[in-house]
Amino acid sequence: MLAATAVAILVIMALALARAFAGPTIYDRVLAVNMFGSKTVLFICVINGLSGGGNYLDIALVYALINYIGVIAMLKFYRPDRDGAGCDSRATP
Amino acid sequence: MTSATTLTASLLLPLLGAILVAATGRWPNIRETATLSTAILLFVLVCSLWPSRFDGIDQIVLLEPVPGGTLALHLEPLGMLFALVASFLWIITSLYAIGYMRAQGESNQTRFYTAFAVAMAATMGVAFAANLFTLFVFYEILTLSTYPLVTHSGTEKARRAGRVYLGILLTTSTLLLLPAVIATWLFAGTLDFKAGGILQGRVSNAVAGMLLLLYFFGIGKSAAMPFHRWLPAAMVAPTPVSALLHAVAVVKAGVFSMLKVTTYVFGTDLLSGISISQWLIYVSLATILLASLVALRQDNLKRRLAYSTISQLGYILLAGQLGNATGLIGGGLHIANHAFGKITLFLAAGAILVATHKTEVSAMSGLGRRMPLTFACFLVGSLSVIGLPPLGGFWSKWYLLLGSLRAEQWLAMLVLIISSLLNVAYLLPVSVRGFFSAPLASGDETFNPVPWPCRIAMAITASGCILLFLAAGPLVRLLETIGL
Amino acid sequence: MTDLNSLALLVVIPLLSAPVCLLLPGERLPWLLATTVTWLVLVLALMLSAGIPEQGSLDYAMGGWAPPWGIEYRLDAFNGFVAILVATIGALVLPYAAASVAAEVAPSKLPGFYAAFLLLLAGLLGTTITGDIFNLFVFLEISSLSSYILVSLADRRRALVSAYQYLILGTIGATFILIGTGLAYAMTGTLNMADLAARLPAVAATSTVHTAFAFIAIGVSIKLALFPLHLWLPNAYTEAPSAVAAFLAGTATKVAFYVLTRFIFSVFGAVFVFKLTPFGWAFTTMALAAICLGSVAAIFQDNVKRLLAWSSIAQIGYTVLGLSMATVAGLTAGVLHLFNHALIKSALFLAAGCIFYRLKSVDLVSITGLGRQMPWTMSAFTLAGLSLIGLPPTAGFISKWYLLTAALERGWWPAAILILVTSLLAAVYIWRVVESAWLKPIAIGRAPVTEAPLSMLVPTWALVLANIYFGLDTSFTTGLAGRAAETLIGGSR
Amino acid sequence: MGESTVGASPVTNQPVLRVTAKVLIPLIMLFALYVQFHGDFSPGGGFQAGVIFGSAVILYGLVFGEQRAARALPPGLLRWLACGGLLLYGGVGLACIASGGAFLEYGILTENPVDGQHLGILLVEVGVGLTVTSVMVTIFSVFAGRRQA
Amino acid sequence: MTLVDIVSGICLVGGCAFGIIGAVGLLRFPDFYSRLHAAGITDTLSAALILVGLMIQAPSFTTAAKLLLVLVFLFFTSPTATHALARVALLGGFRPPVTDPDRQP
Amino acid sequence: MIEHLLVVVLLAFLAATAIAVIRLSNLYAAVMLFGIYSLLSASLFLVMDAPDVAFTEAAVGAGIATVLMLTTLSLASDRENEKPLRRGQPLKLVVVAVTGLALAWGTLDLPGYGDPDAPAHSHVAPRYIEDSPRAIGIDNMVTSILASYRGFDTLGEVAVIFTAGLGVMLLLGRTISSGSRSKSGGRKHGGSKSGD
Amino acid sequence: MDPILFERYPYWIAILLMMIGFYTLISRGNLIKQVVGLNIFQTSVFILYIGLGNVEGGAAPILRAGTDVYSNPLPHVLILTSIVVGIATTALALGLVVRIREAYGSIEEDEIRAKDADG
Repeated sequence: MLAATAVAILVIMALALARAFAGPTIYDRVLAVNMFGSKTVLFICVINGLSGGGNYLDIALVYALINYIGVIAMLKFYRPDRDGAGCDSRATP
Repeated sequence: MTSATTLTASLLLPLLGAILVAATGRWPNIRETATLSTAILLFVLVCSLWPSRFDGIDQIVLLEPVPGGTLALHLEPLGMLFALVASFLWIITSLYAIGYMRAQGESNQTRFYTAFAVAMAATMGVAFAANLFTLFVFYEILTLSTYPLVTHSGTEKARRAGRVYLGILLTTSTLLLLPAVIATWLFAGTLDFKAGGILQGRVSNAVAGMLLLLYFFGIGKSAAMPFHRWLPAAMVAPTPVSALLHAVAVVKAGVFSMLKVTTYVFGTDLLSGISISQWLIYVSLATILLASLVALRQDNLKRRLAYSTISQLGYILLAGQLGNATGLIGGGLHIANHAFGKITLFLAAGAILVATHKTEVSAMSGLGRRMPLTFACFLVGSLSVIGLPPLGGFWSKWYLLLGSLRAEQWLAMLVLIISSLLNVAYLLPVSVRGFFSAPLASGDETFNPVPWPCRIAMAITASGCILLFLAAGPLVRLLETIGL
Repeated sequence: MTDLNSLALLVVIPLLSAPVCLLLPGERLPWLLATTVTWLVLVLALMLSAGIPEQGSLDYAMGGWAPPWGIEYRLDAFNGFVAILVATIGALVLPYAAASVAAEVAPSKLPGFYAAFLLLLAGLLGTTITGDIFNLFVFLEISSLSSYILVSLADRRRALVSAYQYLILGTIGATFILIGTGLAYAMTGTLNMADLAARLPAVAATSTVHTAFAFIAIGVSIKLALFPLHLWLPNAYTEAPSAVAAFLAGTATKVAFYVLTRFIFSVFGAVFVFKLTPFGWAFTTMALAAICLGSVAAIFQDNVKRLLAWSSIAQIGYTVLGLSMATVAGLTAGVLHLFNHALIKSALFLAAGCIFYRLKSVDLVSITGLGRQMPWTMSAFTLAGLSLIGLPPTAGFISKWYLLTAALERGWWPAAILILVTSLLAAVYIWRVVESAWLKPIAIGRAPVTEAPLSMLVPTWALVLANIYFGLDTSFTTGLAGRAAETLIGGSR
Repeated sequence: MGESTVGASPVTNQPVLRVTAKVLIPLIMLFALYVQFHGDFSPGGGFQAGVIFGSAVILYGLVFGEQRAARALPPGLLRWLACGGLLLYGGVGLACIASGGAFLEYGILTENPVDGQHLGILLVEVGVGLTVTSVMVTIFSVFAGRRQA
Repeated sequence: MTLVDIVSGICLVGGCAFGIIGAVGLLRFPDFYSRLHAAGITDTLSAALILVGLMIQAPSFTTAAKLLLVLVFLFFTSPTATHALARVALLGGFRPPVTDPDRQP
Repeated sequence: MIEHLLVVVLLAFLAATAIAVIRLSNLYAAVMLFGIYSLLSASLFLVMDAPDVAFTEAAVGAGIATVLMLTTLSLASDRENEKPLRRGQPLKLVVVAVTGLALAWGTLDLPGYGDPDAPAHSHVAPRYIEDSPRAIGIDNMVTSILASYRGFDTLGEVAVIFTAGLGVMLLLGRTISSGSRSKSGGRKHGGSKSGD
Repeated sequence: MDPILFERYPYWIAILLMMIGFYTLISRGNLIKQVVGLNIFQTSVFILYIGLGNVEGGAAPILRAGTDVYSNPLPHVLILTSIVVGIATTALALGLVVRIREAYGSIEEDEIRAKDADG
C-alpha cells in the first residue's frame, strides 16, 4: 500500500516536474515547484512509513519549511523582465 | 696572519670595500679614498701570499652549498700570477678612474665604484678557486657585477651592449659551462682542481672531447670566436671599464679559467689523447688571425683594441691546448703581459678621449705632439703587445713559440708569426700617426688637459711593461712549478 | 603527550585567532594579533621540526581516537619543512602587510583581512600536517576560500573577476579531489594516509584506483596551477593585494605541491605512479610544457606582477619535473626548489608590492628609472631576480644545480637542456624589469617618489638576504630536502 | 528597476503572510532547538539546527523586511555569535588539552569518559549551531541589505 | 487486512487520486490562473488525505504527532504560498488571458 | 526492490532536472529548478538511508543556496545571454566526455551498489557502528563520528562556514570593524556602478 | 540485464549528473549559471558518495533495537562536511557575482572580458 502510494506520489512529482520544465511563465514554474515541494514532503512521510518508523519526519518538516521559504523568496526577489512573465524562449512546451 | 686567512681575506676585502664605497657614496672624496685604499690593501695582501707561492695552500673550504661543490680556495702558481696582476692593476685602474670619471662628469659614480669592487672580489675568487664549482660561482658573479659597468651610461646603445654582453656570457656559461661542470662532477666524482687532472681515466676520449668543447666555448669570457661579439659591444663603457674588461679581470678570468680547466681538470695526458683538442687549436688560431684582420679594418680606436684583445686571447687559449709546460708558461706570462700592455693602450685611448673627445684613429693625426706622454705610453703598450724586446710581451710570445715547437704545431708557429706582423700593422700606425702626421685642419678643437691621476696610471703601466721584460725570471720560475 | 599537543596547536592557534581577530577593535590590534600568532606558529613549527626523530615522524591522534578511526596528524621531515616554510613566509609577510595592505584595502575591511589571513595560514598548515586525506580536503578548502577572499579584497574591480575565476577553478579542483578521495575510500575503506598506503597496493591494479589517483592528481594540479590547469594563477596573483600575492606565491602552490608529492609517494606509492601506470610520464610532460610555456609567456608581460605570476607557472614546472624523476636526487631537487622558489617569489612579489605602494602601478613603462628613486626596493628586486634566474651565489642557483644534477643522473638530457634554456628565458624577463628600473630615464610625468617605508623594506630584504644565505650555506635546506626525499622514497618502497 | 525596494515588494508586509509567519516562526525556532539537542538520537545536529534557525530569521526578513530582521539580530551581535561559536568549539578542544588529553578528546572532561563524550559533543554542537545560525543570517542580511542600498 | 488498513488505504488512495488529478490539471490546463486553481485545491486535499492515512497507520504516538505537525505546517504554508503567488502575479502585471489563451509565446 | 525503483525514478528526475537547468535561459527558472534538483537529491539521500545528509542537503541546497541565488539574481540580471555556442565549446564537450568516461571506467572495479562486503563497509566503518554507541553513548552514529571521531573535520567545517561568512561580509557588508562603523565599507570601492 | 550495469547504475547516473553540472559550469558564460552548474556538480558527487555508503538492506545509521545492518555512516559524515564546504563556496561565489555585477554592469563572462580589455 505504502509502496503504491510512494509510486503514485512519484507520478505526481513527475507531472509537476513537467510543468516546471515547460513553464511557460515563471509563475507556472513557481506553482509547479510549490506542488513538487509539498509532494516531496508527502513522499518523505511515506518513506518514513516504508522504512518502519524511522526518524524521517523531522526532515519532512524541514522540507515543508524550506519549500515555503523558497516560494516566498522567489516571489520576493523575482523582478519581472521585459515581457512581464519570465517566459523562456529556449524551452517552450 | 696565516696565509690561509690571507687568502680568505683577499676575497672578503674587496667586498668590504664595496660596502664601504656604497656607504660613503655621498662624499666623493671619502668614497674614492676608500676605493683606492682597498685596492692598495688588496695588493699588499696578495703580495704577502708570494712567499707561500711554491708550497701552495691547500684547500680552504668556506662553505659547501652542494655536494662536491664546495666554495673553497687554494693557491697555485697560475692563480697567484693572475691575482697579482689583477690586484695591482686595480690600483692603477682606480687611480685612473678617479681622474677619468671626474673629468667626464659621469653620473652614478657610487654604483660604478661599488660594482667595480665587487668585480674585483669575484676576480680574486676566480683566481683562488680551488674547484670548478667555486670557479663557476665567481665567474658568474663577475659577469653580473660588470654588467652595470658596461651599461654605465644608460643610453639605448649601452643598454643594447649590456644585453649582448650579458646575453652571450650568460648563455654560454649557462648552456655550456654549467652542464660541463655538472657532467664533470657526475663523471669524476669531484670538482677539485688537481695536478694531472681529475678526468683522467674516468671518461672515454670521446666524452672528454665533448666536455672540452663545452668548456672551451662555455667560458665565454675568453672570447673565442664565434662567441666574441660581447667584447666589441662592451666598448660603449667608460674607459676604466674597458681596462677592467680587457686587462684586469674579465677576459683574463676567461682565459685563466680555460688554462686551469685544461691543466687541472683534463691534464696534459688526457688532452693529448683528445682529437678535439687539435680542432680547438685551429679555432684558437682562427680567432687570432681573424680578429687581427678585423682589427685592421677598425677606425674606432677602442674597437680596434677590442679586436686586438680577442686575437691576443687566442694566444692564451692556444697555450692551453698545446699540452706542454712551455706553452703553459707562455700562456701564463701572456696573461700578465697582455694585461699590462692592453691596459696601457686603453688608458692612453681614454686619455685621448678625455682630452680631445676623439675616438677615431683617423682623427688622431698629430695629437702626439700635444700629448706626448700619452702617445709614448701607447707606443710602449703597442710594442709589448706586438712582442718586441725590451718589453714583457716578448717573453710570452717566445715561450708560446717554443711550446708550439715542442708540440710540433707548425701551423701554430706560422700563425703566431703572421699575427705578430698583423699586430704591428694595426697598432703601430696609431702612435705613428700621433707623432708624425700633420694635425688635422679643424684647429678649434677643445683640448682638456689629461687629469694627473690618469697620467700617473699610464706611466706606471708602461713602466710595468718594461719591468716585466726585465724581471720575468720569478714569474717563469713560478709557472714552472705547475705540476703537469 | 603534552609536548605533542603543539602539533594540534600549530593549526588550532591560527584557526581560533581568526575570530578573535575579527572581534578586536580598531585596525592596529588585529594586525598585531595576526603577527604575533604567525611568529608563535613559526616558533612552534621550528620546535616541532627539531623534535622529529630521524627517519620517523611525530604522530598525534586528534580526539584521542587511534587512526584510522580518528584523524591523525603526522609531522615528518617533509611536511615539517613545508610547515616551516609556510610559517616563515607568513611571519615575514605580516609585518610588511601593515603598510602595504592599508594602502590597498579599505580600512574598514582590515580586521576581516587579517582574520582571513589567519584562516589561510591555518588552512595551509592543516593541509600540510594532516595525515588524513579527507581532513586534508577540508583544510585545503579553508585555505582556498580564504585566499579567494584575500584576492578579492584589493580595491580594484579586476580583483573581483580574478577571485571569481580562482574560485571556480579551485572548486573544480576541490571537487575532483573529493571524487578521488571517495573512490580511494571505496576501494580501501579508510581515509588515513598511512593506512591507505598499506591497503592500496592490494587493489592497485583496479580501474577505480587508477581513476582515483587521476582525479586527485588533476584536482591538486589545479590548486598547484600546473600547466595546463594554471589559468587562474596569473590573474589571481596580479590582482591580489601585494602582500597576499607574496604570501600565496610563497605558500599556496607550495602546499599544493606538497599534497601532490604526499599523494604520490606516501599514499599511492611511487611504484604505482611511476612503474605501473603512465602517470609519471604525464607529470613529466606537463612539467616540461609548464616550464616552456610559463617562461615564454612571462617574457611578453608588461605588468611586473603578471610577469612574476607566469614565471611561477614555469617554476612550478621545475618542482614537478624534479618530482617526476622519482629518484632521491630528483625529489630532493624538487623539494629544494619548492623552498627556494618560495623565498624567491615572495621576495619578488614583496618588492613589486613596494613599487605598487609608491607608484600605484607595476607596469613596465611606469617603473622606468625607478632604481634611482627607490634603490633599495629595486636592488632587492634585482637580487631576488638573479636568484630566480639561478645565478650564483643565490638560492636559485642551488636549486638549478640540484635539478640539473638529478636530470643528468637520470639521463634526461633534453630536460636538462630545457632547464638551462628556460633559465636564460628567466634572465630575459627579469632583465626587462631590471633594465627599465636601472637604465632607463625616469618616466616622463611621474611624480617623484621616495623609497618604500622601512616596515616593507625590512621583510623584503630579509627574504632577499635569505636567498643569498641559502645560496651559500645550504646545509639547512639541502639537508632537510634530502631527508624529506629519502623519507618519501624510502616510505614508498 | 524599482521593484526591489521594501515596500513595493508584493510579499513584504502582506497580511496573510504576516499572520502565517507569526505563527510559524516561533514553531520553527522551537523545532530548531529540538533538532539541535535531539541530534544525538535522530537525524540532525548543530549544523542542521543552525540552518533551520537561520531559515526562521530569513523567513522573518522576507516577510517583515530585512531592516526589522536586522533590528532583531544586529550585525554586531551576529559577528560575536559567529566568532563565539567557533571559539566555543575550539575552546572545548583546548579544554581537553588543558585537562591532559588530546585535542578534542572529550572523554577526559569528566570522570566517566562516556559522559565526557556527551558533554563535549553537546558543547561543540552548540558551537556549530551558533556559528552556522549567525553566518547564515549574516550572509542573507548582507545580500538582502545590498538590495535596498 | 484490518480495518485500520482499509481506512488508511482509502485515505491514501483518495489522496493519490486527488494528487494525480491536480497534477494533470496543472499540466493540461491552458493558462496560469486556471492551473493555479487546479493545483491549489487538490494539493491541500491530497496532502491532508495522505497524511491522515499515514497517521492512521502510525506505529507510535510520536510519529503520529509529527505527521500531524507536518499536516498543520502544510495546511498553513501551501495555501498562503499559492495566495502570495497569485497576488504577485497580479501585481506584477500578469493578467489572466480573456480571449486568447495562447498569448504567451 | 521498491527501494531500487525509487532510486531509479529519483535519479531519472534528477537527470531531467539537470538537463532542464542547462537548457533554460531564464535564470530564475534555472535557479528554481536547481532548488528542485537539491530537494530531489535530498530525497534520494533519504532513500539511500542517509537521513542526516538529506536533512542538510534540503536545508542548505534547496533552502539557503537557492535563496541566496535568488537574492543575487535580483541584484544582477535575470536572464542569460542567448548566444550561439561560444568558442572552444567542442573542446569543453570533449573534456567533459573524457572526464565522464574516465569516471565511468573507474566504477567498473567498484564494489556493486549496496554490496555489504565492500571494503568501505568492512574496514573502518564497522568499528564506528559497533563501538560508537558504547564508547560515546549516542544513538546517532553520524553525530558520534562527526563530533567526536572526526571532530577535527567538523572544527574545520565550522571554520569553512565562518570563512564564508567573513568573506561575504567583507565583499558586501557595509562595515566589518566594530570600531569603524562610520567609515565607508565596500560599496565605495566597488568600482563603476551601473544597473540598479 | 548485464549485472555490471545493474550493480552500478546509481554511480553511472551520478556520473552523468556530475558531467551535466560540470558542462554547465565550464561551458556557460553566465556567472550565475556557472554557480548553478557548480552546485549541480557537487551535489552529484554527494550522490556518488552516499551511493558508495549504501548497504543493501541496511538501515539509517541510527541505533535501533532489532537492527544490526546499518548503512556506512562515514560517507554521510564526509558529505555533511562537503555540503557545508559547498554552501560556503557558493555563498562566496555569489558575493563575488554581486560585486562583479556592480562593478561591470554585467554577469556575462565575455562582456566582462570586453570591458576589462577596454581598460
